[in-house]
Amino acid sequence: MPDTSETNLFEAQSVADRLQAEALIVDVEGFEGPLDLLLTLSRTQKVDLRRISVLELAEQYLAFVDRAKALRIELAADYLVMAAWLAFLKSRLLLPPDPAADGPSAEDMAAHLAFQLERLQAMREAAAQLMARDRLGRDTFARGLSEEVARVRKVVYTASLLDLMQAYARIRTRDEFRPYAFDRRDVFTMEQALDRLRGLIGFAGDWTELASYLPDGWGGDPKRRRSATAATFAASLELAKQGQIEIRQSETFAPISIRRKTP
Amino acid sequence: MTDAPEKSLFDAPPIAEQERMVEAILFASAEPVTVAEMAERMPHGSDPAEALAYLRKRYEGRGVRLVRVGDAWAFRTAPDLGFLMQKETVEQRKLSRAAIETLAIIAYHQPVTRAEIEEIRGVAVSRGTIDQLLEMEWIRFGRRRMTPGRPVTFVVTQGFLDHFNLESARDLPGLKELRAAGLLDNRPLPGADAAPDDEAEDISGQTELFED
Amino acid sequence: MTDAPEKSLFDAPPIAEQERMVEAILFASAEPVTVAEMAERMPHGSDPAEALAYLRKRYEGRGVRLVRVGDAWAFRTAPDLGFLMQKETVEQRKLSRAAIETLAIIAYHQPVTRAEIEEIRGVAVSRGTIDQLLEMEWIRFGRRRMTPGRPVTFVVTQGFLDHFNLESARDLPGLKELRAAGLLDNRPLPGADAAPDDEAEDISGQTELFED
Repeated sequence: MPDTSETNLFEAQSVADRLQAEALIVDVEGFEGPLDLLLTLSRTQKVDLRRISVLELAEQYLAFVDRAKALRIELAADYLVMAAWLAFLKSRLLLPPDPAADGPSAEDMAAHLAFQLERLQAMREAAAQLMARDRLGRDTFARGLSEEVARVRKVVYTASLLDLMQAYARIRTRDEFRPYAFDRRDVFTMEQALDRLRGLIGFAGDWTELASYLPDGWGGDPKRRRSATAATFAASLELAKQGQIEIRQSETFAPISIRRKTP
Repeated sequence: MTDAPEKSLFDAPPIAEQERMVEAILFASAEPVTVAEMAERMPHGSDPAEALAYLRKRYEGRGVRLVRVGDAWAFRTAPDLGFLMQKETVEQRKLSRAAIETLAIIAYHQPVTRAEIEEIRGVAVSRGTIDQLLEMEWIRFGRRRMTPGRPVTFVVTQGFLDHFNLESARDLPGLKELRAAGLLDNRPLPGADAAPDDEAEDISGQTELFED
Repeated sequence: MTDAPEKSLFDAPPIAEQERMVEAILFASAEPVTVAEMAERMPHGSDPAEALAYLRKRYEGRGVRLVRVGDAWAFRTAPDLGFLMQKETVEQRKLSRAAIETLAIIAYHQPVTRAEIEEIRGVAVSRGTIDQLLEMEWIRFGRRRMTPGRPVTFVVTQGFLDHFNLESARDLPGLKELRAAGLLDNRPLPGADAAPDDEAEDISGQTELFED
């Protein structure tokens, strides 16, 4: 990122300083925010994070921000917010405490910053330990030839005694009221049968069973079949009386056949 | 690893260790593995064929076994445990209205012929309905009726009695009891405003016709 | 079906047989299987937990091991034999530093809100990072926090435990020490007791502007 004209600004400094400064500048985009930068800076103190000098750290941070400004490096706003906060903390740490002041003491604020750094550091180390564990697909392996578990669906039909009794009661009550709710749907009248036979008899030249003249949809249900059979039989008698057809039956209970009477 | 080839001539791992290796390779591989492939992956000087022989013994009678597939090897579930590889999901369904009515008629009127069931229900009974009840083992064929055509009859089974917690089909409550229990729907059909209670009495008299 | 519960008390297979069954079920599955799932597939009255204890002993020191993953179990190859498996090694997706840290924070602090993650890292968590971890099924949504705004929390999954060879989240490395040192406490900024969540929200709002 720094071009030659910018690095020239550091020519007066020692090589070591310059390298350090360059490292910081080059890395600035690699930092994951101001806390990360502070953690990196704190390493130069070479002490336990619990005994870190927050004042010194604040000065290092502010110096870094100044240097970045000198290099005209744009710092993200949160780096500047942190700089402002650290400048404030620094002044509070240097001044004698004001007993009238509200809010947390400078020491509390400093301690919290130290805690945040320690916690971030701890999480970094935990992450590293985690990633170094034996890992599935790298160190340990799952079954390569897994067998699918077949799902078998079994349907079980159920009914309770209540269902059974209600069903029976339903059938019986339906019977009870049938005579009153006279149902014309299931009655085929002789007039209808006559119309039907008259229309069809012209097409049948030879003997045809009377049963085959039953209307469609009336052959299944026993009640409808009975009604249609009776009406069709009555209609055939009527047509025979009128001399339009002939009827024959080979013996008792044998099928009845009819045919058109040839004039 | 880098110096393994040099040491290998002398340092082939102990056979127990080779057995572990073969075990791990076969376990993790998606395909059966040949002896040559194993040898390629194991340290020089290993003898996968020998290790396999030990491993195969070790898995004898276990829940998985080492099987030969062509010229390769693989772990497979023991054949007698195949039933564990399926998960049965039981789905409960209510019997259809046609089935429950047919069943009720058989239970109350047994032994009963198909024609009689149709007579009582007032509609044809589909073959599927009877088949379903036979398959559930709630009904079975009874004696043939000694009438023309010798039609088969249906009766309910012990399984039916067990399911409904009945000692015998005679324990089924009669119409009067059904009414007393509030199970009989006394609402008249639409358009039928005649006193339903009297009618019901009449009908229960009629139903005797169907009882045996 | 009706008499099964009665028989089951006497008909559970011998424990050696149950051990074989558990072995077969776990061998057949690439994913960890819970004890409840095993029990569902095994004959009534079986005790998969007991069978598992025997089975685990049996596989100690073998090329594959029985491992516990949360409340489930799986066979996995022994870690010292990983070098044999170059063929099986799946290309591990390279995780960014942000993703790795976010994952660790979720694992150690779970259930944890996004604001809390940002508070710990001192920087906004990009949407992509969370999405990536969700997609890898290493984290999932936990319960909402009962604080103003009811923020969602994140927790790690069984897949996370499986991947990192952890029996449970309690076995995370160094967890006890971190807790003893107070580093897992949610310690708010002193003086910022007035809704610290809001503040965190503010900061993250600002930093979003500068991301990417």
